[in-house]
Amino acid sequence: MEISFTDKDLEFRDEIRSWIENDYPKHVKEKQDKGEALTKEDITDFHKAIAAKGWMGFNWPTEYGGTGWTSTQIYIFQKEFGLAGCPAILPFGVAMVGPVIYTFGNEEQKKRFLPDILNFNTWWSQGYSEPGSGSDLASLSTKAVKEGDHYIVNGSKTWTTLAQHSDWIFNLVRTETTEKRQEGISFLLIDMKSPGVEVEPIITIDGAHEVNTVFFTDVKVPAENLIGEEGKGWTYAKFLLANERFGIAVVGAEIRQLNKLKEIVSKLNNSDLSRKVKKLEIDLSALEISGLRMLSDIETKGHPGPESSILKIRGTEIQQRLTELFVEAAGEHALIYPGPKGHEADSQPDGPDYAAKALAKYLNYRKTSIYGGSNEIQKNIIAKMILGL
Amino acid sequence: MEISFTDKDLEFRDEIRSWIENDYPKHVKEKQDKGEALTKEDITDFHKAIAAKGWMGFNWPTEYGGTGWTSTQIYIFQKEFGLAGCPAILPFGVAMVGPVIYTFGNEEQKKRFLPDILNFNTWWSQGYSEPGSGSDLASLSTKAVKEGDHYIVNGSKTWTTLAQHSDWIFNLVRTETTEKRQEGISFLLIDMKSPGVEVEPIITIDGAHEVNTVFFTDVKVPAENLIGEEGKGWTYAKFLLANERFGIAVVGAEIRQLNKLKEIVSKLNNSDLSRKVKKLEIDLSALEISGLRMLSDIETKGHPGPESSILKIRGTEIQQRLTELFVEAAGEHALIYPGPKGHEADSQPDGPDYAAKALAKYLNYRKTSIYGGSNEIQKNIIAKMILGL
Amino acid sequence: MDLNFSDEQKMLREEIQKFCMSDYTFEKREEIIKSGEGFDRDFWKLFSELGWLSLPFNEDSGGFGCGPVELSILFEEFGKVLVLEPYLSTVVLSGYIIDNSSFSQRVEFVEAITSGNKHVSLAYIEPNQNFDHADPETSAVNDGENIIINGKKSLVLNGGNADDLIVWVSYDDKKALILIDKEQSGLSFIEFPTVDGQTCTEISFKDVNVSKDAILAIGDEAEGLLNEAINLATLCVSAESIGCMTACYMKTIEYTKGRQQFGQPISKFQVLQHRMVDMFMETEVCKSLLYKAMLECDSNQDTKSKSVSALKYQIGTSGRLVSQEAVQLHGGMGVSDEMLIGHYLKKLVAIDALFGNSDYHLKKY
Amino acid sequence: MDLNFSDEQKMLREEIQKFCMSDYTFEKREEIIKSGEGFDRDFWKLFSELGWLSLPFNEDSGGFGCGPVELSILFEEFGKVLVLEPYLSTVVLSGYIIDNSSFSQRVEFVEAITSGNKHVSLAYIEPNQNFDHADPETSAVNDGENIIINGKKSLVLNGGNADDLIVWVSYDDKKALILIDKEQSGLSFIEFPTVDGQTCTEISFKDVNVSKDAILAIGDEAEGLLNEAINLATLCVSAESIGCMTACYMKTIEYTKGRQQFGQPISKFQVLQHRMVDMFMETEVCKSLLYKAMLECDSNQDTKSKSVSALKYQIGTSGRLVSQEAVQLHGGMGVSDEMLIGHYLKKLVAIDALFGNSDYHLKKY
Repeated sequence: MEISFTDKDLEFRDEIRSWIENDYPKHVKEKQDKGEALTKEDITDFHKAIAAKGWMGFNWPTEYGGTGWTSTQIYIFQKEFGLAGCPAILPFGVAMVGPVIYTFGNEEQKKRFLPDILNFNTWWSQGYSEPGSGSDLASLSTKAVKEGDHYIVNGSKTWTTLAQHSDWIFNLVRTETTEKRQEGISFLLIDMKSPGVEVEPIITIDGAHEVNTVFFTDVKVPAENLIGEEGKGWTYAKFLLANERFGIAVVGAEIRQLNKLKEIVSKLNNSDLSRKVKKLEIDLSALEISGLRMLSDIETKGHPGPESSILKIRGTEIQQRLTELFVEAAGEHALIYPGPKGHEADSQPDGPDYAAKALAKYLNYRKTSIYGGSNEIQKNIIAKMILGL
Repeated sequence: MEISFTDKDLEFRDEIRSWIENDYPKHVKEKQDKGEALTKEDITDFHKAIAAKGWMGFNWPTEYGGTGWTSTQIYIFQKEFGLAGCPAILPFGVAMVGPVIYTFGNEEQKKRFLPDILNFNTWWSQGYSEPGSGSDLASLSTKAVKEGDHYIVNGSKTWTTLAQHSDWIFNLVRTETTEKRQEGISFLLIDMKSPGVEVEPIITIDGAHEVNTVFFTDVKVPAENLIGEEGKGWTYAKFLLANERFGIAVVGAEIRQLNKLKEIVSKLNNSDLSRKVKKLEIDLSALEISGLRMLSDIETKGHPGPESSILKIRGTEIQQRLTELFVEAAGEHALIYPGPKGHEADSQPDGPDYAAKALAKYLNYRKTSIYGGSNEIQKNIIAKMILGL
Repeated sequence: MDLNFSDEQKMLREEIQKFCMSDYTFEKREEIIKSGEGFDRDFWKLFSELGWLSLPFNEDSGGFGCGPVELSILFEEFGKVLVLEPYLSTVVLSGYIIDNSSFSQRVEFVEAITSGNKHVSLAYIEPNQNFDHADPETSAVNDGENIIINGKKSLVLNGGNADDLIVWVSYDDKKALILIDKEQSGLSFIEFPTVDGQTCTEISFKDVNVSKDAILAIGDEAEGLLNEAINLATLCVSAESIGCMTACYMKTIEYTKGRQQFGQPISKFQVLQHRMVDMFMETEVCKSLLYKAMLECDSNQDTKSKSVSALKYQIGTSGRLVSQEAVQLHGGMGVSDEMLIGHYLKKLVAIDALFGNSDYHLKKY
Repeated sequence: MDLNFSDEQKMLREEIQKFCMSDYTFEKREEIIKSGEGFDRDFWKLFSELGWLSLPFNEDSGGFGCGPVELSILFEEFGKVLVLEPYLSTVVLSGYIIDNSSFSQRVEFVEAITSGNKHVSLAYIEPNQNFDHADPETSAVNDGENIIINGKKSLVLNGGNADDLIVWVSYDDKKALILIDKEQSGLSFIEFPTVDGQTCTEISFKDVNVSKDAILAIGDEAEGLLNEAINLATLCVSAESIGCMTACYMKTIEYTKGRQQFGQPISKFQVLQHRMVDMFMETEVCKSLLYKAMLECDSNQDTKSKSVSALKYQIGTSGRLVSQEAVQLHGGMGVSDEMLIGHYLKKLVAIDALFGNSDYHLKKY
């Protein structure tokens, strides 16, 4: 056992750091460091820069154009990006649909979709949740009916992150009504420009437009957009979920936030808050080691176990707690909230400059324990899969 | 609305205080104040003294020899006894079986049992839980089979508090196997001296012998010991449970403990512990008002609602927390534990004198969230009866 | 001892409930927020007509002489539907100070307030301080018959709509409360939206010149009035919180009963049941502390400020827990701005920020 | 970076597990406690034969030169069955100090310990201090070739069985660690049972006269040795706690699967399931902090003492939660002295009291 990095790991880390130092697009960095909202163009520029370096497929095998990095390298890459305050890499293409395509798609599909993901030429969205089916994903009712060489899709998907910017959406759709609900589900890729696709914004309590409902009305989808076999969509969806490595990806960003918070709190002379920050620091350090333990397991067994549910739960709890403590640090100045974009440059209130951002994040992050399988569902999974209850 | 006591209430309180000052048996007081274990004789002396004053039936109507006090008076009585550090009044006779007998028993039974309860001539135990039926009380299997003018009882009751001292035990027994399990249950009084009754001690984790298992082997019980109707025992049991007013009875004693704790902590210069004590003080003050609100409801509606479940939960949480904080105050001296009776007078360890008692209580009080309907069951009751879930 | 509300108090609650339930819809509330006015002037007029604006004022100034109990009832009901109108600012904070001062135009001012024609805001918070505003940097100095005020106040509730301001200043080696017409020259304002859909204002005072007649109170009297007003306002927002929490658990029960997942209403899942029980119990604990605080305030007991601190501490802690759980149990709908549930969470953030948060009051207790 | 145990470490764990599972039954443990000896001398002999007593000692004193990782494995497994034997006292605390001191008879002493023939206890705690024992009141003063010791030590683990004592004293204006034969005149003892079924001793020193050769270390060296020993012991009891917590949740799972109520095993109730998940997750959090602390201790990083504080803080908090939940979910059986489950709770109380409790270490962190 050894907690330190090898020299090779440290060299790798320096390479990442050097990219961030030199090639992380300056206009994105500037906004990001100030906590300003990024435009669609900013986000695209950031991803294109990563793609240019060949790092977009950071979690892909080399045969599909990925980096072929070890788990430790992926961890270092994500942590360094987080520590440096880079925007999150959008998971929908590279972490979600990409691995599904190269694992279950046909050669045609691989050629057609993978390069655009690696070059960030297509912006993907995820079509899983529906207005009527949240945690109970298998109850989804969006229908895809085969007509000749097309599917006709009707229904809706909701909580679709950044669908307003996206080119493509991958969907779980019902192609058959079966007794076992999971068996009638298929995995279908839909071009967002298809006639009959409509995007309706959902404004969240922080006032932001980040998520949407996507409506499908008689949308004609070529049959070649079906991944794998009809009725096997549930298997692919589960593969995708298991591939998510929540909690590790965010550690770097959370450490950066924590350090900011520590700096703020060190000037407040507030022992209660200092104590809470210490507790959170310990929680975060446990989370990081838990993530590393999971990586060790992946290296040994080839895949993460249901333990990743623990990371999801603890990770979101820590994220949320961190946003709470920023709000507490803002004290009475947490009363003012100008919305997710913050104050106009010429009308800042007198008071801590982080207050508005703190509130935006506190409100926005309430979602983290709900999405991606609510924390209640994660506990059900742990109870069943790990504890055998 | 008025939170202060009326002059009449204050007069009543002075009467209680004067009894405690003059008539609370000195030898009991001395042991109790030192935290020494009371013998059977001590407990009896204490109850007999209350009986002599005519206060044993503090919660009974005058027609059965009770005091006929208002809820406010009962509250004052119990709080003052608690504040003065008096032992708890044993509930089994006066608060449990007594009201069942005068409400559902026949004249014969009232004459036979009530005076002995009021004079503490009989020590009662409660025979509810069984080894196989804890929270699921209705699954009880102790059988009473009618043979002529007797019942033959076979089975066992467990967690029977102080059964080693008791003269009588009131039991829920199964007189019939019915589809609805509650319908075959009857309420039967059994003389502990009957042949076939055996008491086996259970030692709890604090090392104390307070609870027992009581075994019944072919115990012959006269049919006239049945209360009310055969098969109606469940109704009487529910009446009895609703009559318990947990949380109010202990407020006085808990305030006394809290004040002791505050005195100890004030000398420790430990801000963390001081903060925890403050929180607990607020919790306790909320508990007291919650109890008073329930009393108001009783005065208005004639009976407590399912809200009493809240008092049980919060009350035991506060009790347990209080014992925890004493242990924390003892710091490293919480390592030594000589058992429930404390150290021999000639071999006290150097260190805080409350450490051994603190541990005894911490360990002993783990039971409070389990007995009398576990806190999980209480939450089920609230969910169903109050929230309509 | 009597913990039952009087018939008059019950009637008052019913009247307020009736208004809140029928008139204060989510849509109406959204409309008020979008208007940018901070509140609805017709509703304010109605509050005046119903006598609600007169509740806490002394009878000799034309009020009903009601106390903390009635205010708690009002705010608890307001909390359930998240009423935006600036009752706290105009009636409770400023109203209390004016009504209990020896100010010469006291009765006229109270009448102007109760008739709904005047708004007054209390400017006591300063940006470089946090929760403790005993020592204002904003100062008033003598200049012959007049005084000159310089300084800055922030987080002035409803400051944008106020006709007059009560300003908390240092005056020689004492403190003072001074009443200033908002049109007075030397004042400048920046208005900000609050997290709970209202507005507050940052106000700068540059050589503001007012007559000494504008002094409402000086020294101990001024400190006493400010502290009493804040204490009463703390009680009011705590009652409002309890209204929010009550609505949170009731709406969560209703939502979970209607939401089907895995073939049954999610209200049938025992884990969610116990968590709703916890929400309910937290609310009840707060309610008990409210009873204690409001009755001790009512009878002006020595311990009242301590009881209010206990209450505000618990409100902060329980309010956060209850509103977060309400959002969580609503799932995605909980974080949608189109459901009331997330707005309770925002209201409870605002209340925690007002008059000292949970930690502050635990320390003070 | 590599968080996998080596094959040797896995084999060590298996060997210890085998002993614990087959030999360390509840009945046997009860028997040991009732004997009043504090531990079983045959088991101790066995530990010696299996080489466990030699694990942490330096190779040049005949040990295996194992580090914090192997000790953590040992203590985690010991925790699962609540081993009573005084490994902590004799091998970890006293063993570390002797083995790393420049004491002339170091090798003989280590051999006596590893052969199972000698017990040594560390007397560093004083009754009037709490957790922080940097400044002992017990003093040693020069008397020609000898030194004279006066004072009192309490909570000396396994003091009753010790052949020798290491005493932490003030010596001139420095601190020192002094090795004393227990038969030395001027010593008096009172033995007490500990809450976890072991024993500890209060020791008074009255003009205890020993040769200067008995001084193990003085000044910075003494402080360093004591702090390192306590740091290592803190790591060990934390690993032991994790063993306890693991047993707590596993036994609770097993119990709830067998316990029928309302027509089904209570393990089917979702509320209990989620609470067992919480128990499991708390244990995992502690385990992650253990990994960090043991590996930082292993590579002697600057941050190791901070990592140990983080661990001990979390152990105190999680240990209480997990053991209380284990008792609660066992219902009546949980508070019965005849079930192991309540003994875990007692062990975790003892561990929280050792080497600084949760609050102490959070403050120190």
